[in-house]
Amino acid sequence: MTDMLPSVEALAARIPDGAKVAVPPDYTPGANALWRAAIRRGVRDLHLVGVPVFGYQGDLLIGAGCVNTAETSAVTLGEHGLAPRFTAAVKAGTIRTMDATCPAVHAGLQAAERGAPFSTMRGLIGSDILARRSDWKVIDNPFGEDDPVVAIPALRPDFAVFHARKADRSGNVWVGVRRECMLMAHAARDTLVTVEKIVDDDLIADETTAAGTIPSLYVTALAEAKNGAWPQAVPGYYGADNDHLAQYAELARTEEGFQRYLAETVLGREAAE
Amino acid sequence: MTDMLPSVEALAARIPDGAKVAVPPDYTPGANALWRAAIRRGVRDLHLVGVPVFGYQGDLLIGAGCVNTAETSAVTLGEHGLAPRFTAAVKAGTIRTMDATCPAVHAGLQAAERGAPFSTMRGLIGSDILARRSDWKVIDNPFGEDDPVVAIPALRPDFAVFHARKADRSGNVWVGVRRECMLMAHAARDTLVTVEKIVDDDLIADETTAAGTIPSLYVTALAEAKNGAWPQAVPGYYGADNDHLAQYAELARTEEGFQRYLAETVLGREAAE
Amino acid sequence: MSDIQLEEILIGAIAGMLAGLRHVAVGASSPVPGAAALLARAKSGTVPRVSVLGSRDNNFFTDGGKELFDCAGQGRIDAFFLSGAQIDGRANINLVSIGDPDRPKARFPGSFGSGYLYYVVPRVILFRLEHTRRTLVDKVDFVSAPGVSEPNVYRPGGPYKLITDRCLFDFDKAGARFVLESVHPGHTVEEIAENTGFEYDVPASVPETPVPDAETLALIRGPVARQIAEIYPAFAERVFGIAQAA
Amino acid sequence: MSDIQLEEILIGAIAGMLAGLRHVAVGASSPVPGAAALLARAKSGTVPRVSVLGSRDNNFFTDGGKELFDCAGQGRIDAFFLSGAQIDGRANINLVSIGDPDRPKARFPGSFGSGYLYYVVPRVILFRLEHTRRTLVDKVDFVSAPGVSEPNVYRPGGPYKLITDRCLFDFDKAGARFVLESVHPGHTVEEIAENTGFEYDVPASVPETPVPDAETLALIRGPVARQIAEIYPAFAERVFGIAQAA
Repeated sequence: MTDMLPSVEALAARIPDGAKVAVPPDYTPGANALWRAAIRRGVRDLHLVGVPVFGYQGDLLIGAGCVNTAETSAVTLGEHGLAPRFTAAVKAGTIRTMDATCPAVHAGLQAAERGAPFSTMRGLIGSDILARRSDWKVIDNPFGEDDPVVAIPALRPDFAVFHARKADRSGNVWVGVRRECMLMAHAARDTLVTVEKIVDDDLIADETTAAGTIPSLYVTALAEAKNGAWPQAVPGYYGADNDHLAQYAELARTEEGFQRYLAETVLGREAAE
Repeated sequence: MTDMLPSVEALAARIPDGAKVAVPPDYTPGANALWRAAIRRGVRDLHLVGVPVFGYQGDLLIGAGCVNTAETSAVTLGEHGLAPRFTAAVKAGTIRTMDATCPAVHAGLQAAERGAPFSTMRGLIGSDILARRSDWKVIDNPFGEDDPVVAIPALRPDFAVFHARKADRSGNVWVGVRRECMLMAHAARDTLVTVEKIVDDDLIADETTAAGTIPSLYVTALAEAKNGAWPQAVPGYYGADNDHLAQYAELARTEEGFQRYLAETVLGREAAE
Repeated sequence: MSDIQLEEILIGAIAGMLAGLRHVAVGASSPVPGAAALLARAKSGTVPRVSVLGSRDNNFFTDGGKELFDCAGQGRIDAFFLSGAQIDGRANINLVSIGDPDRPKARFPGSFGSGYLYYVVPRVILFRLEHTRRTLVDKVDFVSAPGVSEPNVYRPGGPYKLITDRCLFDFDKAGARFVLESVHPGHTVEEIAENTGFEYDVPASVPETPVPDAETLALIRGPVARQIAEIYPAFAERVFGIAQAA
Repeated sequence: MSDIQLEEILIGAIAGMLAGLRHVAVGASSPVPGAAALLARAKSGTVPRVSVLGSRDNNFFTDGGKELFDCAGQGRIDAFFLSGAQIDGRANINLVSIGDPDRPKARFPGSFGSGYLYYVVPRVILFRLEHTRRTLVDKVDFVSAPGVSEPNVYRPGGPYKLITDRCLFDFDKAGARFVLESVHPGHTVEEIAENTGFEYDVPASVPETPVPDAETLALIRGPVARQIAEIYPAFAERVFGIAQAA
């Protein structure tokens, strides 16, 4: 059922302009090789959903002009500081932000996962996050008395896109405790995944691996991409390339620096991927 | 944090009369040794919640007079047919039934897991399940127009009780893909678990096992109970004792037969457990 | 063809209802629907995925008991099977009780997932092997799930066919009525009328339910029988003579 | 005692706020609160569980990114730490932007989980190492989460203390105001007034924030420093002189 594709270029070709795409935070491997391919292809007008935040991969896409909306609880490069292209784009008014708070993103995805019209959640009332989200509503808790509660509508991305450690030949993808990837895959219409390696074992047949595996039913297309999360970490395979990320954070502080980074690291990298 | 108890009797002593207890369906191992101990202790007035249904363990408890409410989507002995003590008790009016449908049970537990006041779900409208559940409400979907949707309040059991394959010495419990046990443990105030064996490895330290592990934070107390799910199956350890279950289904068709079963299998089994 | 068994006819007929679908799920205790789904997969490759609850080889879920329902809610399940202790002429199903539910004359296991799946799965196939006035009634005593809903109720799914040991009904959603589609070999239109407690439409000409051709029969008795034996050993032994593993 | 560093005073003071709790969670990029939680655990055994996001050794969650928030919603987290680019006198926090949020003068990462955790965690400790009129303001430009809520709003949690590089404030929930609790060694009550942009209460006598005793200091510089180095190697090197692993 899962399309096994030969390259990240082939995967990137699946993402049309204007798609609503869910991506993981930087502590979960991002599909950076795929995103570099998408930038080379020139994808435009993405609506990025951070689950519940995003970092390097989103900042890169914003800097490259691929994003029109950032729906997320935060954008951060972690120890490397503020996400410079996101910050610049917000200040320049060139992207729309839909600020959230982490559990609201999960609540929306869980409503989509369940096929429910919305989730309810505590918190948020009296915040400017809520005041600026006209797509969220305050309703009365029918089980309480004078008890307002926030309703978060189902958040169904067109695509969930992430990198994982391994998949089998049927397209089952092991994510271990990085369970936000499973939630994203359940909630999204389509899921595109890159993996460090494709293994011969059936990941579902053994319950020990099955417990951390997204069944291929939810995985639309998949490609092997060794070092596919670089410069982010893939636990058990490689650590984050912190020197590179620090260099990114420095260069991306200016448009010129970012363009140099883009030319060297993304546009000039095609042969390597 | 988890209390490591020496016996199922010590675990059973934690369950007070009148407790609301969530139990798994028969395809997930039930804590039958613990329930036999609870029956010997004479626990009364339990409110049993089937997640989303229950079978042998609940029928046994109902027959032994320990249950006043059955909140569940079904009660079945599977290939061994109707649950005879449940059926008899409902016909005699000696227990209260709160009939549900499977995803409504999950929806209520997920609301409790999330700390949300309620979940919404499709379906149910026009059914007698809904008509008879005054604790559920139909509300307007604020994101639709003339779009009724069912609100299921958070279902927070006092206890989640089940059997699992292994735990480590910190009280982390491996349930593999039997993820309903994790949902129950997150949703319940306290969780009591029996396991086939306690292992020396740290189940959280290795991500492969962590992916199927309930952290000890959610596990109030635990005891090793070899064959603790008997006569139900524990995958990887033993199959269901189908001869015994068939005999149960036959004997439990009458009150006299059930009392004989109880005397032989439950009250007379103390020394063995 | 006299050696063809009723179960084989039903398996063949149901498999035909599943052609072209992407994902068919089958509940526990459903050997004939399970075999039909496996046959549909074996025949055409057009049903790439079959989920059989209780199966080891045909159950890929990894998110606990809720995943089947979530999956259906996401629109990823195209067909499912339901039954009823009673089924009425508007396709209401009753899996709960006869008489007053608080002091019932008969009590059944319960509604399981029907109060949700009947609403959201596009093709729900009703399956009832006892076709009598006791089971197919004018009005069910308890509605586990209604056959039709008011226009404002979210209802992408619902009843598609009703198959019994005597015949096959189509369900006319607009009219909220069953229509006799075919009669199994050895049964008659008159016999159906005598044994059905609800009103339904009868076209001028009612064909016989087709029996599986030789190739299909070979599939049913070969790979499908072997696969279903993993899940339903007693059924496989009775119908196909496959000895149960010790 | 001149060799005691500010971070060590803060770690000691915060650890005192955590005594007797069952479970303290610490967000990413919070080395001082993380060390304080580890110290509280090391000191007394009264905080049996510390969850540090981003840690390998002190993060036991197995249900994905949502589990921290679910856990808090279940009432299983007793204390958490939040900060703010701006914090105002009613304990409103701003993690988003300065000026019009659509064309801001400054933009920060975002609210993270504050729009939920500030409401449901009983003891939220506000932590801000830059104590100036720029950060501690009369009114925040953007409310990521309010310090207090209307009486009908579900709010079991909220602000407990505010600790800065100059002093410690207590938060008076009823009055919705901060109260100066202690001033760190080397700082003065007058200096706090000069550098704070919001109004707050000052008791007749304001003590000095206690510095850790020798035993506590040994714990901070020994096991706590070693544990925090796993998560925050750069911090551990700068403050405790622990060399980073190659």
